[in-house]
Amino acid sequence: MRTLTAILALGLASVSLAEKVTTPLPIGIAVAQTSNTALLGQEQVIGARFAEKYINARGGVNGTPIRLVFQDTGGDEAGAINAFQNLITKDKVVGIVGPTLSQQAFSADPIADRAKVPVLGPSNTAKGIPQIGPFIARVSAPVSVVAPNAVRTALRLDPKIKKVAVLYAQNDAFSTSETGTFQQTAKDQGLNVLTVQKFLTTDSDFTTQVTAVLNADVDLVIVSGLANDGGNLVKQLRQLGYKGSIIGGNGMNTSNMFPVCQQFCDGIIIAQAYSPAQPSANNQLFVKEYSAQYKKAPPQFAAQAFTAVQVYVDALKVIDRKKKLAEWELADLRVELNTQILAGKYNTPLGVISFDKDGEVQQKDFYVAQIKMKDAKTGTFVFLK
Amino acid sequence: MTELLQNLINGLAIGSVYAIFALGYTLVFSILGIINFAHGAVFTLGAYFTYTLVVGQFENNGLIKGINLFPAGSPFHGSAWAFAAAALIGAVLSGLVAVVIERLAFRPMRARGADPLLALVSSLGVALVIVNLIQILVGAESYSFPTDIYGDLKPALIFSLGGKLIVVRTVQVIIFAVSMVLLLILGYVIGRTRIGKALRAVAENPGTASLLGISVTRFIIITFFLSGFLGGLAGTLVSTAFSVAGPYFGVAYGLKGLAVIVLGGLGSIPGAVVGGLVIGLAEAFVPAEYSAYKDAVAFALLFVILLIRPQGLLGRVQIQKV
Amino acid sequence: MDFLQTYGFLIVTMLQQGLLGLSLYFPLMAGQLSLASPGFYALGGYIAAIMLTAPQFAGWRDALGSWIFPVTWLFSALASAVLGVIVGVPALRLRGIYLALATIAFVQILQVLSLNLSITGGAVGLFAIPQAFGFVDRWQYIWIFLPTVIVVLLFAHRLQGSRVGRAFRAIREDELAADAMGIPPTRYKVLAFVIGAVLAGVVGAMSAPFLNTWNARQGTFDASIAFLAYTLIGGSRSMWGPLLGGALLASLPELLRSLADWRLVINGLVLVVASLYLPQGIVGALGRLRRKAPPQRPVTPSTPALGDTP
Amino acid sequence: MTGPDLFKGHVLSKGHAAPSVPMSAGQQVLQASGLTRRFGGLIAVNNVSFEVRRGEIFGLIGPNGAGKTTLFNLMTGLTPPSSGTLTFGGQDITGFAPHRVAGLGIGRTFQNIRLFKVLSALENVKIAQHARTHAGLTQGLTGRDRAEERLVDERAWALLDLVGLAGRAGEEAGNFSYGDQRRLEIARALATQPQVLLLDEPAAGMNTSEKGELTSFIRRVRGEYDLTVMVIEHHVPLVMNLCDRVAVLNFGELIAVGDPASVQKDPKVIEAYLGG
Repeated sequence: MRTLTAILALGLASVSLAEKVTTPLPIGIAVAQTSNTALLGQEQVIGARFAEKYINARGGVNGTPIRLVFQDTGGDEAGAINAFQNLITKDKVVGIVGPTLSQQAFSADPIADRAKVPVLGPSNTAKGIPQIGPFIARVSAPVSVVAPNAVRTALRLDPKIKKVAVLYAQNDAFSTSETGTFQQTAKDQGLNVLTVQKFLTTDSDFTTQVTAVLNADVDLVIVSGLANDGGNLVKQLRQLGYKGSIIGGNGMNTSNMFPVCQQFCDGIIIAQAYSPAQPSANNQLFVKEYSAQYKKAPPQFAAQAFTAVQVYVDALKVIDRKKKLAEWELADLRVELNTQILAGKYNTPLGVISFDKDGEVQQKDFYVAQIKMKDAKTGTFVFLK
Repeated sequence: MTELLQNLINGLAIGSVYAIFALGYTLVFSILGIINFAHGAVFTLGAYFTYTLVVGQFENNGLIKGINLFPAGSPFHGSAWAFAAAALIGAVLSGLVAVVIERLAFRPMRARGADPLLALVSSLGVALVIVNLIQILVGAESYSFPTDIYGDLKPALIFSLGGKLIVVRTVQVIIFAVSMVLLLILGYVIGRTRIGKALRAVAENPGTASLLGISVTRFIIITFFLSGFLGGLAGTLVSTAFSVAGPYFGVAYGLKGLAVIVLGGLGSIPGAVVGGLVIGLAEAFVPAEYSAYKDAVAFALLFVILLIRPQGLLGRVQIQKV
Repeated sequence: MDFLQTYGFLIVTMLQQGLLGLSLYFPLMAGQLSLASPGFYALGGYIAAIMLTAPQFAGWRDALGSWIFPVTWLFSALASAVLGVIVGVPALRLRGIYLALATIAFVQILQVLSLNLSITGGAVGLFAIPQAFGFVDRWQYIWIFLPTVIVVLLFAHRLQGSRVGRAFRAIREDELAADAMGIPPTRYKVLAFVIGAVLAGVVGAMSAPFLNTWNARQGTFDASIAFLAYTLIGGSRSMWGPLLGGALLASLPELLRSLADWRLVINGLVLVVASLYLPQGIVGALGRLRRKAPPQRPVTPSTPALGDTP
Repeated sequence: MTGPDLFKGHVLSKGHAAPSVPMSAGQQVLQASGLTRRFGGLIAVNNVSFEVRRGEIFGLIGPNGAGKTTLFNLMTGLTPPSSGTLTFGGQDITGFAPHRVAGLGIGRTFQNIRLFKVLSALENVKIAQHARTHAGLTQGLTGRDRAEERLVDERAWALLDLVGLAGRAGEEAGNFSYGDQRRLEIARALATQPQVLLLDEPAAGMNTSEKGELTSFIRRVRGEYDLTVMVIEHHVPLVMNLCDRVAVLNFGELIAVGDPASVQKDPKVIEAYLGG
């Protein structure tokens, strides 16, 4: 069996011809542009496109412009693998930003890892992503570090909170792991979790869950969901007379929620991995230009995609200073780029970030914001210190 | 007891939407013996049409903006009448889309006498086209209707019964009322009018009907229009209660609608209503701690009913002639 | 080489989807439109993923080495067969569209279960699945899938020419007449259903390492309809139909990749046009161009000519 | 005149042929007692009792809707009786599934011809040998069914010869003319190796000369294969010419049984046919 295995595995041994790096420098973006995951993916596309323009306007990598290559992953695993393989061999990118979903990352990241191509996950938050391999890192902080801040802040705003209801979207990988953190934090803070309700991201009628919350008579509701279902849930909670505090998970950290819960969004406390209010000069410039172009503050998914592109560019700059990028073999550059990414420190819209040896993002600042709605349409995330 | 009452209210409201949505499915099945998978996409379209007409504003990611029929300052702006008009126009447009679908995706197939199963694939293709066109045109975001869509009505009626709260949302009442009125009208049309009798004749036997001088093609068009109208209106109703939840919004309803019509009996009009209410209620009565299994309820019911009574609750047994 | 790197996954996916199309074909041989394949596909994948990642099976993995992979296929086949009988016996009393809907319900129920159980990893699913036989590149999975395709085609070919295959065809054409000619329909319908289930289960077990991960999104209603489309557009009356349909439709979104946002719109249009203008499927349309050779009478001089009266 | 070695002494027959019930000429083969079938409020067959003797050609006649086909369906298991019993060679077969009935040795044709229309004539006849062969999935896949397959093939060709369709063995059954389809259906029923053959209106749609041929054909097969034949027929002269005994069904009830000549004179029969 072992010999057979060896023969099968060898097949056509990977004799890859030496290739130079092309210019402008190709960076792959593999996110969901179609399927129902596109709601998240399209923000990432905007964030990445914006980064390309922003960075090239500032001289790219020490004068060499970058070029983003977009490959749609769709919403499924096979689509993610196809997109990755296209980027790796056909588009010959130096590194990849993607995919959108953690499930897709578990499928496609090993491909890039084995091909020794660096990957930066822009939005994968599930446990175990950076551990897929040495070439896999992410700029999206895992939920376990983001979520607890929100609970602490809510308690600071209203120290009388005792009774809690927890709700989460049980078919969403992110929300199910986030709710675990929320529930643990609530217990650690001495709160009494009276009811835990599940829903689906495809649900629209939350009357059952809301009634259970009202009957439990709680003073804090913690919701882990995505923009549409989370927004709907909040809307129905408020419409039906819930008056207490609401914490929204990181999946609801997007202005896409405003058209859904409208004025009822007001007051939601949100745990954020990114805040437009983050005071660094870098971020403020990003927010200013982004708002000028898109008429709204950048959402977290866009900021994270931007950050991933920026990390590549910053790391490439360092390498370029040592040895001109045009002189690198593509395969060597990819390996070097990966090493450099993990070694560096980056001043991004997310604040100052770096990576640990696995590729897990080490983010200095997490934020808690409260939504303030001006009217039914426009609102802002107000940064809470 | 209060819980029972609350579940009953929730179940009837959602069940009545399932019912009018499923009616559209079942009408087409009764006439053509095919399942039109694009019905879920028409449902989504209905919601988008109405939203476009009433609010007329989409975010930046799509190619088009909306058209606001009743812009601020115009006489009906923000009134319940403006909404009702938009909903009606949205439903009519959905009906027209359904007619176009019939013309392009079904009629050539019928002319050739193809396997009715192919209609499944063809209509799936249509659904794929519609959903992705919506995404390209207006983006993947969700939208809610303005909260004052029903004028000055309070969002909900909440009262306490034996220490427990009972919540009746205004939209629930409106959905239920509109659905029931619609069902009564439809029941009258199909049961009493000439058009309805002709429709039933075509459903019974297309061959004989054409002998009786009924233009089958014309009635198929009418059927598709009605089906699209009902689907689109259901889309609008659901989206006012919750939100216009992106281009894939109707897919889940499409699938559940399938369970509804089989439960009630494929092709049976009262069956669609009973099936809708039964599934709505069954889902509402799933205890909160098992709500994760709620989506399995409709299908478990479907599976069981098929095994016990394959023709559905109100369907007729087909006797095979040997 | 680059070609294999870029398109290797796609090529293997085409074979894999072709196999899944074939898993619908076996029940269809006996006239049963079952859309249960995604359920068995998911089940097989979960069994393989659990055996390959769960700590409880670490002993097995150490002891078996690469043999663990064929063992996962075997277990998936067995589980699919057992579940196939449990579901098939009651469900196959239904006909036509009713059977299709019952099997869709089965797939939905399995999906909700896999989202809620802890052994299936909930919404995240199972990941870090070891690679079969130490494969590194996706295209290497062709060494698993291609032989499987060949074996399945040979199987289908032999089956068609055998007594069991004739029984299937008889039931497909007229169940009642077949019954009256001495063929027990239920037994053969369940057999055909189970063959399809086992195939889907084994393909699932092979696919879990191929996709690196397994989750509740693998066996869905969408997949049911996709497999149906493979079969109908490829052609449901020849084993080549579902294979060709699966391969073509699975590659279509990739071929249209350059269209970006528009590719699924075009994909949908292709489905509509194909179902309108190829009612017998692609293979059916090709088949009409070719005349079948008349059957040859066996040369056996010992048989007396029956009609003759001495 | 001896029948060709089609069923007897064949390798295949060992253990697979219909269990041969010891029966001598004139002995009863089939016995129906009190057979009744209701559909909703309608009684299609009402308390019908009769017996069929070995080797005879037994005619079943009656006006349209008299319940003749329903009676056939009751006898072949396609429709379970509401009450009553049916025995075959002394064995109670009431409520048996059709394939079991066929396996025991009752073959039939259908009033509306139920051939496997898109399959070839040859294949139609091969399929019907199912109960007399035994190759399972594994034998089929491993080629260990070769000997059996050859015999199935030979026998199918022989049966096509018998009905004169061997020259068109590869054609789809649905393309055959009405008369040829009826003959093919008889060949198919014979392929099940029945002891009793039930023919449901075998002459329907045939012209006079074809009907004449059919009569001698049925007689010949009966002799060659040692069959008992039961036949539903409308055409009275044909029945009188062909059958040894005749039963008359009217409104689901058996109103007369006997030899053709006496039945023809039975006042109840005359009344049923002329109306009253």
